[in-house]
Amino acid sequence: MKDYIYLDHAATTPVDPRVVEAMLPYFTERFGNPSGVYTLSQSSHGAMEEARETVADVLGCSPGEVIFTGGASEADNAAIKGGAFAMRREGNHLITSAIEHHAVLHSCQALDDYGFETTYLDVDAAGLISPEDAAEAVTDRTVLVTIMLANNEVGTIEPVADISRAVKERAWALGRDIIVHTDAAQAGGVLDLNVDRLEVDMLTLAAHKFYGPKGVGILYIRDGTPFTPQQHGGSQEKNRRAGTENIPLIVGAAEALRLAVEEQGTNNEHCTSLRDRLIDGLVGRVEGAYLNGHRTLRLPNNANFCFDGVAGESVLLGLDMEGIAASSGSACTSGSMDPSHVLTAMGVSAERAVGSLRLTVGKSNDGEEIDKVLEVLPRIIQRLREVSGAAQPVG
Amino acid sequence: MKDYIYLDHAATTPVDPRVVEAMLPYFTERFGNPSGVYTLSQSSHGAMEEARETVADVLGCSPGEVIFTGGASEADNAAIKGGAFAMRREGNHLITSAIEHHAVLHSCQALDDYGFETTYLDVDAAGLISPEDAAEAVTDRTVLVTIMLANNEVGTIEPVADISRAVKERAWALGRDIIVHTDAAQAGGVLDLNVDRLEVDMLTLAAHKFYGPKGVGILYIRDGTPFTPQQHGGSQEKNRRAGTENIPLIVGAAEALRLAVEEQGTNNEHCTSLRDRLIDGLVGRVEGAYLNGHRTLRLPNNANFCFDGVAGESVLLGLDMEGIAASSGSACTSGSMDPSHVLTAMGVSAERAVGSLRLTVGKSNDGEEIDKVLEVLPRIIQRLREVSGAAQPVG
Amino acid sequence: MKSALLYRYMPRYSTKVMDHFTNPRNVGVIEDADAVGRERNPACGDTMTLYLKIRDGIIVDARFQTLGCTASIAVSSVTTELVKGKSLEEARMIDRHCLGDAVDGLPPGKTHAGVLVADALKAALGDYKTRAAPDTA
Amino acid sequence: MKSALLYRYMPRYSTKVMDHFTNPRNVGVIEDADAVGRERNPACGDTMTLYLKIRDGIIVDARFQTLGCTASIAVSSVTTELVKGKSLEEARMIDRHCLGDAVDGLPPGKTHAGVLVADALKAALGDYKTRAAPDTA
Ligand SMILES: Cc1ncc(COP(=O)(O)O)c(C=O)c1O
Ligand SMILES: Cc1ncc(COP(=O)(O)O)c(C=O)c1O
Repeated sequence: MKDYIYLDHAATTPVDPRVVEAMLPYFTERFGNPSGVYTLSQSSHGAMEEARETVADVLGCSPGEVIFTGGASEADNAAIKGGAFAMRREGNHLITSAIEHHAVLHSCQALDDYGFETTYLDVDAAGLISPEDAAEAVTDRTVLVTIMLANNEVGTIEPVADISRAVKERAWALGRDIIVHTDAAQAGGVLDLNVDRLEVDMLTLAAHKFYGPKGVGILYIRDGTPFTPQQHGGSQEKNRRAGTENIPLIVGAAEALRLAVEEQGTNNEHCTSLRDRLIDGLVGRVEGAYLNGHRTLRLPNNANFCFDGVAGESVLLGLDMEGIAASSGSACTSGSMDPSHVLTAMGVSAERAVGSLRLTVGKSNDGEEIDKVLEVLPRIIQRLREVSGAAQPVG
Repeated sequence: MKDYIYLDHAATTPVDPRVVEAMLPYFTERFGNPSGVYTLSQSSHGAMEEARETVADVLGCSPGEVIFTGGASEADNAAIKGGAFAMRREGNHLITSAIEHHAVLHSCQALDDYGFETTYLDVDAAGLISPEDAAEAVTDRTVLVTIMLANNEVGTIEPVADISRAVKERAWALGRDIIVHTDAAQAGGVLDLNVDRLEVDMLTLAAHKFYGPKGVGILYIRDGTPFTPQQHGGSQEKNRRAGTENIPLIVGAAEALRLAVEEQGTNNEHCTSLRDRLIDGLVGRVEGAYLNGHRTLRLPNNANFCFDGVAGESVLLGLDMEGIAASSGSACTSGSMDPSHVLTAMGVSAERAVGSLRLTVGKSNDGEEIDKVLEVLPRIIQRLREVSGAAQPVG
Repeated sequence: MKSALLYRYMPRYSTKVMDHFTNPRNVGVIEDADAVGRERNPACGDTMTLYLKIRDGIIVDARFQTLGCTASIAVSSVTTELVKGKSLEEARMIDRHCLGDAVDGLPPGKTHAGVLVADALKAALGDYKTRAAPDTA
Repeated sequence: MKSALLYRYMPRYSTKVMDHFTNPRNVGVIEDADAVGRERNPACGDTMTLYLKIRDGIIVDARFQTLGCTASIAVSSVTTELVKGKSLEEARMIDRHCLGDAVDGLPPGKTHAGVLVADALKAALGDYKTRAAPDTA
């Protein structure tokens, strides 16, 4: 039995030791700046281009369409602002959903200052976005649509290809072209990332969500997609992202993605079974416990609940004291005072959202750990309900 | 005798093994996302805040004024755009120099699209910027001045405090306040970085220039300085830079800075002696060899030359074949076709700039290596001059 | 993963907060309370009910029910201990700063816990006043 | 640092470029050349002078002087070998693509070397024509 049960894989994952191994030579030995002309630089450059090919293989694109960034947030910012600004003459309207990550939502909002307007699509109670709604939102000013592939809080998987097809058809009917971006940060190594099957023009990934390092993201930009770079300086990444390339982390990101995709079947099966054990062990057994998100169209690793009569943050502290790491979309957890915008958009009341808990499993978890959680968590909730006076489940 | 003589420390440095050691636990064990509430997260969070304190100690500022970014390019972009946009109502004029890094120059240029205008200050033959010129350039529309602390190509150290004082006094006389930023990417662990003595409001550093990892930069923002964040998303870095914090690299950056500052005296002395050995061994001994930049107001590690009758790129290849890594500001090296904007601004003719060579020493170089260069380099130049027909030094 | 590796653990909450969170004192209802104060933070949803028993201007018993984060629970618990034996005047002087101090400080972003509990206390004291002089209500 | 660690070395230049750069053929001047072509790339400053000796419409000797990058030197060298023995007609067919092929390809960003040398060759052939028909000049 391990000392610590980590159930916050949606927040970040430990770096796979094989990935650390792959990165190590690039810190101290093969450390050359890839823009030099000498052997050491060419060695870095070669490693970087190999990494790009690895990523391109997974995305089903050509290596030249892959940019490495400093994270998924940067990739989202670059995609949305870079796409919008490049299309500025064509229009000023963006479409996204109400449940996107803040990197997307706040990028869209930042564009308000430059005359852009954004439509935030509603979702249903399971967190699903409707392709029809998306298509209806397209106007003769729409330039970019960004819809996440899988939600980071409740794990709902969105019909991105259907949405893309719907909005593109509508746009073509209006005689225009639009860019479709998807934030796939939660889907790396888990879902199919083929950009043609997803029918997207841009796609974001974060290495630290699939056992790669933090601080490196991947941005796919389909050839021919209008794009105004957002980070200016040197001519790295074919002038699309300035700054000395972070070779060790780029190598690590590609190796992590390669491994994750190679082991995707096993890991997904493993995670799905642990996830379902959690869901089945809590919903229906603990009174006043509700599953958030879609029951089947959800990430293999994501279990998200609301528990009546407790505050998520207190549950987290209680779990931490038992050596269990989890997260919550409740206010108070992040220092921000608002309940999760995702739960709110799904129609979960502010009262209920207070008691939200996200458990996201990973490849190193095992059934024993889940059983420990199933034993400990109901006790914690019971204890907190006594404190709150809601020991009897709230109607 | 080592196999490879690395003389491109201005491009990047190998990560100090002690820094790698410091980073390692944060990849696999202490990998928590610092925004969680559980022990693992608090551990990351603590490490990050300790790193911030280490940096703040070096800069002589408070930890809350230090932001970690994905590199110096990002820091420069954020400082310039973030400062300019925040001051938009106060004016639309920027001042910089003609010899800044592209991260600065292209950030300024990018602001052209938003109604800003930039004055590019001239430099003298040694690459020095005059505080008087800077002050004269201040208008009643000036909002931000950005001047590098040390030039990355020719190593000239700029009188940043004098410039800052001059422009601020001029601005105050006009009844206004302006932001002064300095790109100190080449000065980390080498020059005094105290922000009060430098009299700057913002300052940029890049860890990979002082034996830290690539992909992490430091941006100092003095409390009270107007700043509009450029990367939107989560509330990390007190809402000034969204994105999951890159804990291992942040820890590495701080440890590298701490070590570099601790060993600054020794390293500077060591580098200065190697640098002078290079300069004295080439200028005056090889005909048609000229030193670029200031003879004394220069970085301890930087030796930059022009050699008549050869192209820098060919010299680099020749050196590489002898196991020596160097760089050149000549066109052709970077794939860009323009000669170095720095040499051009210093009045070096395009013909002469073709033959430029930068040798930047580091702490692991030794005198034996320098002697090898002094033996090999003149031979390479001689051979290339035979090919070019300039075997007789060009007048 | 070895917990020994977490050696740099930086507790966000004081030991006192953790103690009162783990073993909250005076949880529950006073059925025949002389004063009840109920507050809800509309932003984050934390809710506290404070029950007071008052004899001759002295708070002789206090109990609470709190649905909230660690800080809110801990401050609630500490407050019940703090007010017991205090006169109404003394109790009226207790504000969020006192309550923060009483738990050895609250981390940034958690000061709302002190506000919630201070407001609930104020509400309870107000309730007592109202009950004492029903006709002036 | 061990050079063994550089195992993934990806040469940017072909072996042929490196060979001709390291051992350039036919460097120098033909004092009594029948044709001289001199070109300078104004952007990057690379300069080539090509000297040809021509007998009965056949290039019998070629020499060059090039101040330029590795690619320019290598392509210059290869070109002198390539044109020797060729008729003027055949030489006229040689363009930058042929020259790129002749060094087993040039890396991206280095195609200007082929342009420079092709232009110098063109200039030399033009010079020959001019000299042959001075009165039509
Ligand atoms: C869906 C989604 N998008 C974007 C991000 C941002 O990634 P990062 O914080 O690594 O920049 C995350 C994770 O935090 C995410 O889950
Ligand atoms: C002066 C200066 N500024 C900015 C940068 C940009 O740093 P980076 O490429 O790591 O973003 C560099 C180095 O490349 C530099 O030398």
